[in-house]
Amino acid sequence: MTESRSRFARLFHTEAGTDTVLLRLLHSKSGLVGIFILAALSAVALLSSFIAPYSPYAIVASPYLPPSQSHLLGTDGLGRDIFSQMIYGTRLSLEIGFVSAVGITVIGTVVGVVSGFAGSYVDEALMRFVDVMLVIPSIAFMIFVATIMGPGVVSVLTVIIVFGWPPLSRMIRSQTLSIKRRGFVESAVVSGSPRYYTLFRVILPNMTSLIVANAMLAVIYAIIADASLAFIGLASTNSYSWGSVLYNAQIEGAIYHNGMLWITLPGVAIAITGIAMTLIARAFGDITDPRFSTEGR
Amino acid sequence: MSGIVELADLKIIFPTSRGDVNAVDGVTLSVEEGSVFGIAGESGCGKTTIGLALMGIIRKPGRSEGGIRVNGKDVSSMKDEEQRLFRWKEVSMVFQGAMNSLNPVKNIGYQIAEVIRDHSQVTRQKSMEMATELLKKVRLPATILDRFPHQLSGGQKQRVVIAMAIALNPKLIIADEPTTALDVVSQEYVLQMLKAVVEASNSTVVLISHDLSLLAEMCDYIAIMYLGKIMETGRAEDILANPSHPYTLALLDSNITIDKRGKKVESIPGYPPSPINLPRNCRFSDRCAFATSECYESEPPPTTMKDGRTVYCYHPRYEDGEG
Amino acid sequence: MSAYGRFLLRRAVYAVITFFIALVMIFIIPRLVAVNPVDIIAASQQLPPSAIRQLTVEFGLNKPVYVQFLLYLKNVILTFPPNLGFSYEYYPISVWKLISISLPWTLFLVGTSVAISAFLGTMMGLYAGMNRGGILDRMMSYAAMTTQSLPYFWIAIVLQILLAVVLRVFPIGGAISITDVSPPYSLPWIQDVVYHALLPMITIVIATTPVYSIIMRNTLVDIVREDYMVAAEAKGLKKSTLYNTYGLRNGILPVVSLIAVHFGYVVGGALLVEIVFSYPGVGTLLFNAILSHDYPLIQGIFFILAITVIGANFIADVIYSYIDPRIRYT
Amino acid sequence: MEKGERIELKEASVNYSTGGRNVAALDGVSISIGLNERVSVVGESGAGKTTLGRAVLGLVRLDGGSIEFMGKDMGRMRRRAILDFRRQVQPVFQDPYDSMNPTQNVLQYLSMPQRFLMKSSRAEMREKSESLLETMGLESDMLWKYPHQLSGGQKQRIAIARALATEPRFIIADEPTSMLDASAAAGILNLLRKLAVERDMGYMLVTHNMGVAAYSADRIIVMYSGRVVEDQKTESIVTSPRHPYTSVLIGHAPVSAGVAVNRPTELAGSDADPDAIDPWKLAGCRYSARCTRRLDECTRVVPELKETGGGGRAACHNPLDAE
Repeated sequence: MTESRSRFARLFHTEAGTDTVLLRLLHSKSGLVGIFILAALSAVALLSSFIAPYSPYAIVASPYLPPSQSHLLGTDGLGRDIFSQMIYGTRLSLEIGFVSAVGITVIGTVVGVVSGFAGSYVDEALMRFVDVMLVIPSIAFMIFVATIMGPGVVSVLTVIIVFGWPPLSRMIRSQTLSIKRRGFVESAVVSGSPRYYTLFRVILPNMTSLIVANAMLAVIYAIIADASLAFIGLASTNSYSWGSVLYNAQIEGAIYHNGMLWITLPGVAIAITGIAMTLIARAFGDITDPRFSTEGR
Repeated sequence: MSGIVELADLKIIFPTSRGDVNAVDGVTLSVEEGSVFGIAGESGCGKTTIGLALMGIIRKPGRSEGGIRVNGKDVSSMKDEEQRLFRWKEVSMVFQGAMNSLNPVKNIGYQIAEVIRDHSQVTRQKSMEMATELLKKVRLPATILDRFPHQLSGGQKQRVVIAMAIALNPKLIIADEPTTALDVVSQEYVLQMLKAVVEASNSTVVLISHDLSLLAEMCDYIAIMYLGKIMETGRAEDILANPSHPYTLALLDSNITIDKRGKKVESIPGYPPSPINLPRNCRFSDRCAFATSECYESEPPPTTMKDGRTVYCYHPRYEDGEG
Repeated sequence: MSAYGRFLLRRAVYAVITFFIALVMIFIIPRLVAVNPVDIIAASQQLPPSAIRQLTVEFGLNKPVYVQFLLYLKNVILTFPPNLGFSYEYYPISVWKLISISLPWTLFLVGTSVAISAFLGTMMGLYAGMNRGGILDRMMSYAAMTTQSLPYFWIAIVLQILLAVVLRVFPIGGAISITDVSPPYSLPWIQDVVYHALLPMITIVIATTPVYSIIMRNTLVDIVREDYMVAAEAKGLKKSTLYNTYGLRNGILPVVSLIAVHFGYVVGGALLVEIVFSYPGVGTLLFNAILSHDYPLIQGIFFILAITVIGANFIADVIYSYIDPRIRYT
Repeated sequence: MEKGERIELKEASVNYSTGGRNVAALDGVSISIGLNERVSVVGESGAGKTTLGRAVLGLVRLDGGSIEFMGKDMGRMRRRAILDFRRQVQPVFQDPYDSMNPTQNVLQYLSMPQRFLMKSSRAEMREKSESLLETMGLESDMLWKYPHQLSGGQKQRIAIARALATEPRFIIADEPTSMLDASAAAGILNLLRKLAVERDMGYMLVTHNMGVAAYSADRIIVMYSGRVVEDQKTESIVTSPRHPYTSVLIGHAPVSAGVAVNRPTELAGSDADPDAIDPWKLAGCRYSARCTRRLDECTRVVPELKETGGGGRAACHNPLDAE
C-alpha cells in the first residue's frame, strides 16, 4: 500500500468505510445539483468584474429607472446599476459566507472535541459558556456588538463567527462523547495511543462528514446573518453584498419605484445559495437539523 | 390435518441497494394447535422475520410471497381493520429484549389497559382491574401499574410483556427470544412464568430462540433454520437427541455447555454466505463436512423420515429414522 | 429532595448562572470593544465637554471597573423596575418605560407565532414521519430547505409587497390603525390588533414551521424504528393510539427542547420582521435606537431580551422534565 | 514462573453513582492471578466483572485499594511504565462490531499497538500484521478491508490479533463471544486457548456464562454485586461448589441435550423474586436475600473470603459441603 492512499483514505473515509465523502457526494443526485449551483455562483463571484456591465458604485443613468435592456434590474436612487451591484454582491456574500464558515467550523470543532474528550471541569466550563451563547438571541446580540464595533466587513465577520460556533460545538461535543464510548477508542488507548492521536486521528475522522455537512450549513447561516446585519444598516457602506442591496431597496422604498425585482432578487439569490448548500450537506447524510441545533438535553 | 399456523413456501424479501435480501426463502411448516413449536437458528436465519410475518408485519419495502395462514385466516390478504383486530386478539407476541418494547413515556398500567381498550368496549376502570389481574398471573404486585418502564428491571419488564401477551387470551403466542439478555436466574423465573401462563390458557406457542438448551426444555416440535430456510423439522426430542441434518449436528456440537469442559468443541467452519442472491443449491454445502457434488448442484428436496421429521438434505446423518 | 426536584433546582441554577454571564457580557463587551461608552455617545451626539463629564459621572466611569460593575448590578438586579438609565432620543423617558411599552407587542407576536408554528410543525412532522416518503414528507423537505435558506425579513418584505401593497388585503404595518379610537381590550380593538398582527405572524409561522416539522419528522423516523413501535403495531392498537400515545408523546420531547434552543433565534428574526412592518415592538425600538445611537436604550433592550429568552428556556426545561417520565421519576 | 509475576488486586474498590444512588461495582476485591494462569471471572449483570477487567487494564480509576502488576502499584506508574504494562497486558473487548474504527482498515488497526508500544518501523508492522492474520487463519488480503466488510467472527479474530501484536504475557477478554453466534464462539475460545498454550500466555476471560468459563479456564472466580464470592479450580468448582450462589449458576448453566439437570432453586415464595431485590441495600452478605442457606448472621455480617481447602476460597457463613 502506498502511504498517499492511506492519507487520502484517512481524510475522506466516512462511517461507511470505503465510501468516500466525495464519492457519496457524486453519487447523490441532489448533491450534484448543489455542487453545480455552487460552481455557477462561484464563477459569477470570481468573474464579477467581467460579468458586471458597470461599476456598482458609478452613477450611470438617471435614478429609479425600471428594468430595461441596458439596466436589467433598473437603477437605484443615485442612478447606479443594480444588476452590477448584485453581481459584485455575489462575491462579497460568498466571501463572507465561506470565511465565516471556516472560522465557525474550526472553532466549533475544536471546542466541541476538546470539551467532549477532556470531560470534567473543562467540559463543564466550556458547555456552560456555550449554553449562555445559545440562550442569548444571537442576531440581536450580533446587532449589539456590531453597533459598538461600527459597520464594516471585519465587524460583520467577527460577530458572525463569534455567535456562530456555539451550536456546532455542542453538536460536535455530543458526537465526541458518543464516539468516545465506543470500543475502538478504548482499543486505541490500550494500544498506547497518545491523547492527541486518539482525539485527532481516531475520533475526529469519524465525524468528517458531519463536520463538512455542517460547514456547508454554516455558509448559509453566515450569509443570512450578514444580510440581517446589512438590513439594519450595519454592513459596510462602501461595498455591496446581497444584504446591502436589499437594505438599499428597502430604505429607498423600492416598492414604490417599480423595484419589485430589486427588492426580491437578493432574497432569491440567498435562497438559491442556501438550497445549494443544503443539498450538498444532505448528500453527506449526517444532518438531522438544517440549522444544526438539534442538541436536546 | 390443518394446524393453527400453516406456512406454504413462504418467502420474505427485503430489497436493498445491493440486491434483494431473502430473509425467508421458501419455508413450509405446520404448527399443531396446543403445542409448543420452536424455531431455532443463528442470527440472520430469518426466525424473527417469520415471527413478525405471522402477525402480518412486514416492514416496507419488504414483501412476502407464498401463504401465511394463522387460525384458518390468510394473514397476507387481510384488510387494515380486520388485520388490526386479528393482531393480539388471535396472535400475540412476547418480544425479544423487553428492554425496548414498552412505551417509555407511559406507565405500565396504562399500557396494559390500552391494549384491552383498543380491542374491546370496556371502561377505563374495568381495564385497569384486568391489568392488575394480569400482573398477578406473572406474580408482579399492583404497585407496578404506576411504574414506568425505566423503573423496572429487565426481568420485571419481560414479565410485564408476558402479561400483556395473554391479555386478550389469544390462540397463538409468539415468543421471540423471551429470555435473552436476562440473568440466568431471572431467565429461569421468566420461563417458569411463561410455561405456567401458557398451560393455564391452552394457547399454542411459537418459541423463537437461538438457545438450543431452552428449546429442548420447552418445545414439543422444532424447526432448525439456516439462512431463511428450514433444514430439519420434527419432534424436538428426536431432533435434538439424534440430529439428522449436518447443520443441526454441527450446531449442537458447537454449543458450549458445562458438561463439555475438558473436551474439544468444534465450531462450524467458514462463514454463512450473503443472503443476497443466494445460490440455488444446498445453502449449507460450503460449510458441510458431508457435502458431495449433488449438494453443490441443486437444493435438496424435503425427505420424510420414519419418526415423522422432515429433512432437507441429500445425506441425512440419522439413518435409523430414514423412511 | 426528590431527584426531580434536584433536576429542577439544577436547571434553575443554570438559568441564573446563564443570566449572570449574559449580564457580564452586556457590561463588558462595550468596554472591551470601545474604550469608553461615553466616547461613542459623545462622538455620535456631538456633546459638549460638560455633558461628557456629567455622563462619565452618571455612568460611574470615573470609578474602578469593579465598582462600576457592582453599581450596574445594583441598578439592574436590586432595583425594581430595573434602573436602565434614560434614553437620549426620547429623553426624559426612561429606558424601562420605553421597553415596557414595546415588549408586550413583541411577546404577543412571538409567543402567538411560535405557538402556532410549533403546533402546525409538530402535527405535520408527526404525519410525515409516520408516513415516511409520502407526499407531505417530500413537500415538507423542500419547504424546509427553502425557508431555512431565507432571511425572515425577506419573507416579510415579499409578503408585504404581495398582500399589503399589491392585493391590499392586509395593512402595510403598525399594530393598530391610527383611526382606531375604540378603547383598549374592547372587541373592535382586539380585532384591529389581530388584523395588524396577522402579516408579521404569518411571516414568522412560515419561517419557523418547517424547522419544527423537520425535527419532529426526523425524530419520528427514528421512533418508528424502535421496538416499542413494532410492538404497538403488533398489538393491533388503533391508529389514533399509535399516533398519539406512541408517535406524538415520544416525538414531542426533542421538539420541546428544540423550541427552547431555537427561541433566541426566533426572537432575533422577529425583531427584523417587526422592522419591516414598523410593528411597535422591541425590534422597531431597537432599530430606531441603533439609527440614533441611543446607547442606554440598546443596552437596556439586550438586558430585557436576555431575561426573556433565558426565562423561556427555563420554562421549556420545566415542561420537558414534566412530560418525560425518565426525568420525573428516577 | 518467577515469583512476583502476577497481577494482584488488594482491596480494590470502584464506585459508580447511578439513578441517585452509589453502587460499589467493585467492593474490596482481593485476588491474585499469575501471568500464565487461565482464569475466568463469572457473574451476572451488575456483578462487577466487567469493571474488574477494566480496572486491571487501567481504564477505570480505583476509589480504594490497589492493583499491582509484577509487584508495582499501577496507580503510581509513570507513562513509560504504563506503556510497558500495556505491551504485556492486552484486552479483547466484548463487541467486535464496535472495537474496530470504521475509518481504519485492518492494517492500520493492527499497526497501532506496534507503533506506539513497540516503536516498530512501517515494514515491521506490515510484516507482523500479515503473520498475525495467518495465525488467526485469515487471508492476508484482509489487511485492506474495512470493518463493515467483515463478519462478527472475523472482527473478533482481528481483535485478538491486535491484542497479540505486542506479544503480551496476559490477555483480558471481556465477554469475547457474547455477541457472536454459538457456532462462531467455540472457534474464538479454541483459538484463545491454543494461542495461550503456544505462547505461554495467561488470560482472564470475563463472562456471564458458566459453560464458557468451565470450557476455557482452569480457575473460576465468581462475583456477586461487586464482591468475590468464590474462587476455585474449575473442576472442583463445577463438581462441588461451596457458595450457594455458585451452585445456582452451575445448575442453570447450559447443558447438552439429554444430559440430566439438577437445578438448585433459590428461596421459595413470592418474596424471593430475583428482580425485586436490591443487593446493595443489604447489610451482610449481598446474596442473603436470595439464599436458601441463609443464617441469621448472613443478614448482618459480611462474610470474608476464606480458604476452603484445596487452594480454593469462598465467602459464605454456611457453605455447601465439599464432595
